[in-house]
Amino acid sequence: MLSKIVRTVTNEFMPFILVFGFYIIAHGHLTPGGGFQGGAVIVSGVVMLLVAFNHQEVKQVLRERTLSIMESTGALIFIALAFAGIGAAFFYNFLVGTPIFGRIPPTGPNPGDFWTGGVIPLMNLAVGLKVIAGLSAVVLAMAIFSSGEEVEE
Amino acid sequence: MPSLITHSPILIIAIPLAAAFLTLPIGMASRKARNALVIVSLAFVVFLVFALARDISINGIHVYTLGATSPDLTIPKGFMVPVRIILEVDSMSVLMGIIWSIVALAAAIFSLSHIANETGQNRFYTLLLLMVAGGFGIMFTGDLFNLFVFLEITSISGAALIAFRTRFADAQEGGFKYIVVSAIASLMVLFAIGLLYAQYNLLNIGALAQVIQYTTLDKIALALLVIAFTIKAGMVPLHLWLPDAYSVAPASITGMLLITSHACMYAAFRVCFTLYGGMLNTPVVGWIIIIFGLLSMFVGVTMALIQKDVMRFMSYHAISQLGYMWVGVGVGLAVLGNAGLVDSYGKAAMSGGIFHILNDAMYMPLLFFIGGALFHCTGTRDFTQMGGLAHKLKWTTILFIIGSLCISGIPPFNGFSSKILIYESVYQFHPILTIAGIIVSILILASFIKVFHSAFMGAELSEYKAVKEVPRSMIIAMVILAAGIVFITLFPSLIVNWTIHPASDALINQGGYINAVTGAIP
Amino acid sequence: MRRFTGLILLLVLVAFLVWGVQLIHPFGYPDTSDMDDYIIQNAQEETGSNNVVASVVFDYRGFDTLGEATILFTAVTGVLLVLRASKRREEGP
Amino acid sequence: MEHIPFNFPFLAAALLVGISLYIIIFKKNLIKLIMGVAMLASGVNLFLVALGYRAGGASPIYTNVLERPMVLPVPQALTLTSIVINVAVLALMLTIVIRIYRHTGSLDSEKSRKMKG
Repeated sequence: MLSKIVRTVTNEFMPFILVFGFYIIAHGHLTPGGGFQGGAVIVSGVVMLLVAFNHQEVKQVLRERTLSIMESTGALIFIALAFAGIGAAFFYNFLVGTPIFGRIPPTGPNPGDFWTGGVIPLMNLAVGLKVIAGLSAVVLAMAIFSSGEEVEE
Repeated sequence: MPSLITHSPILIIAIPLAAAFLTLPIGMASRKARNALVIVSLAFVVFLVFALARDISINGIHVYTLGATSPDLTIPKGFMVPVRIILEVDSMSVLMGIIWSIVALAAAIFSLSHIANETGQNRFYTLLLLMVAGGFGIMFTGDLFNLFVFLEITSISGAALIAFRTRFADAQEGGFKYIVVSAIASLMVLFAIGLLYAQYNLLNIGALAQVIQYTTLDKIALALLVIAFTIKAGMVPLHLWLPDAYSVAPASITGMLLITSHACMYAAFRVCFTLYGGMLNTPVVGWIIIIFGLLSMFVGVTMALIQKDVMRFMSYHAISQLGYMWVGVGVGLAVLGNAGLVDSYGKAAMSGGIFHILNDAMYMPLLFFIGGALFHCTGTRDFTQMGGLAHKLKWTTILFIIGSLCISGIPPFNGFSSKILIYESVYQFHPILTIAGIIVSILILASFIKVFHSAFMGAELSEYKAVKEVPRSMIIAMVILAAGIVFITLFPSLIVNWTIHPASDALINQGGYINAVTGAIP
Repeated sequence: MRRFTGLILLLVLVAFLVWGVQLIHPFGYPDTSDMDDYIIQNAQEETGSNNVVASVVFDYRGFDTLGEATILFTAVTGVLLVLRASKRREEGP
Repeated sequence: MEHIPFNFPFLAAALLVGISLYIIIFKKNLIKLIMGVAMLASGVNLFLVALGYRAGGASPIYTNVLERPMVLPVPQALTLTSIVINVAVLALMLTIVIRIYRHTGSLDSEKSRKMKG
């Protein structure tokens, strides 16, 4: 556990990190970024929590078991989206042209429209969930193990 | 049903993946449901692979374009080269797929009781299923970068599974070696992919094979790819990691790791024959592979003679068996530029090498499983401390006899039928290769007699009075593999005509592979 | 002595690499770019995404990304497997 | 526009690969070995992403971009995939090293039996 200044700053910064990470995940089909990058940004916030507080306190909020289930859920959503296009072929982008994220942008440079991209924004969200849960589980497990405690099964 | 066949290449990869993602949530709720999920999904995959094999024997190469409006639309309308990832399954890939599906099912059944007393079973089965998916990916993909991705899936899951028994320090060291070696090998593959992409702006194997020029950069890429895949397969100068990793993994995983070695060998063949096939007019590459294959045979068997650890003993034998396949297929590669020689003995040599992959994939996992069963019963891997086990382990003894007769190539068994195919054809290429093969076979028989004598024969030892026959699921798993051996032993010509000759034809016939991708130009 | 031979081999390898990269096309001027030009021109229409890299990652080469996500899943599972408690906690039957 | 002398970006990638191979072959400490593998991965990634550059090109994103030729998108996607893969490999390597340290109390590859890449 670090000093009170560090803990306060961590608390104040956490919402901004979450919002920024979520922005990068959600706008992956319009601007640089995507599920992996935004997920990594949010996990950097989790690492900050682990450094500022100790792992027992973090463990009360994030349990490895919950994180594992979140990760499996993200992976299942991803593969389910891929399976959903199997009417044409696996990974077919079946949402292009439908009301959900289905608008087609004009060819060439344009200001950008959030409701485009078909399954791409949804896959970004699924991957983001997976990366957040997975990498948090890794850093948490390493912190717990190096402090000499046991990681739950 | 027809749509099931159409989509079967991707389903074979995606079903184990989806099952792996489901294993953890289901396993937290119920152990029985999880075991049922694992076994049922793998059994379904076996069914799909056989259905796909039947379809390929009738309709030829099966392509599947991911994400296109139709799976057979390999090239976008009005364009010249493939853009999307294409899965391409020919007779050779599907033969590897059959092997992998059977061994994976047997390994999963074997694990049911082999790791019954360990913690972390949910994650064990998750990784096992992921490894199955990765192996199928290597065998079925027609895209170089996709090959790299699946190579990494198998190596990461393999390393974690090798380190599964966390209470042993040597298990951790084996896992660490395995992951460092595979990481370096995979990065070499990636570098080679970069070199090829820089020149041709393509990643598809078939499309690359059509335009490849054999420039200096292509030669560097070929060297990198072949070295990387031989590192991963455990060919001799770079084999030091293999016994350390194989001997410490749970026995079911060792059996599967052996097939990933075969898969890497398959990838090397795919690169040599399909990607560079038309360019390799010189016998140099073939000779290099033959020489290192011979070295593998000799070093493997001589190192096996001095081992005391039963799993290390089997691992060195696995290396020497890999040598036979390298020699058989290497002869085919050496004469590839000369159509007359290919017809007279080159194809037969390749068929022998490929047939040996099939046979090795049946008896070598069986022997690994027996090693695991001995460890399960006695708690030690040192066979000099065992003795008199034949009194208690009747099934295991019979299966061990079958396995050791197969591996040493004693006549009616399947190991003999593939070795004789190799000997006959290789003799015309260079007689010394055949003599070397026979000598190695004799040494193998001698070493197995030694182990049999030490572990199974003799009076019952007092410390093993309490040993009982191994649990039922282990016996079922071993009997599945033994049934495969018996089937091949009884009908060798049937197997050779239906699966092996089409597979070696598929490797030699580079044009067919290319046409399946680029022939569909509208 | 072994160290010395290793060093020589390494230097030869590096020299080889340095020579090899001179054979690649000049930086910034790729020889061919058919596949990438097709993607740049058709990505917006076919996938509806303004970000061409995202359309490659999730649509044209989506299967690679599934593999990539799977690798991350594999590694996380592997880390938790290797770090797990090797003995069961004392619990009821 | 002028060519960059000696293909410098590719040369940098090649030198990075050479340095990391030196580390992997000659360093005995396991953490240093892992750092070598990480550097090797960086070198290969640098090589891949440099392949896709087109002189004067814009990033391949149509949102608020000027009319210019775009750099090739596929190498960027491949590099993204490869970076995530290497993160995964590194995480597992470090974990196993933590376990080895717990068992043997040492990070020296010579001490813990005959550990050699």
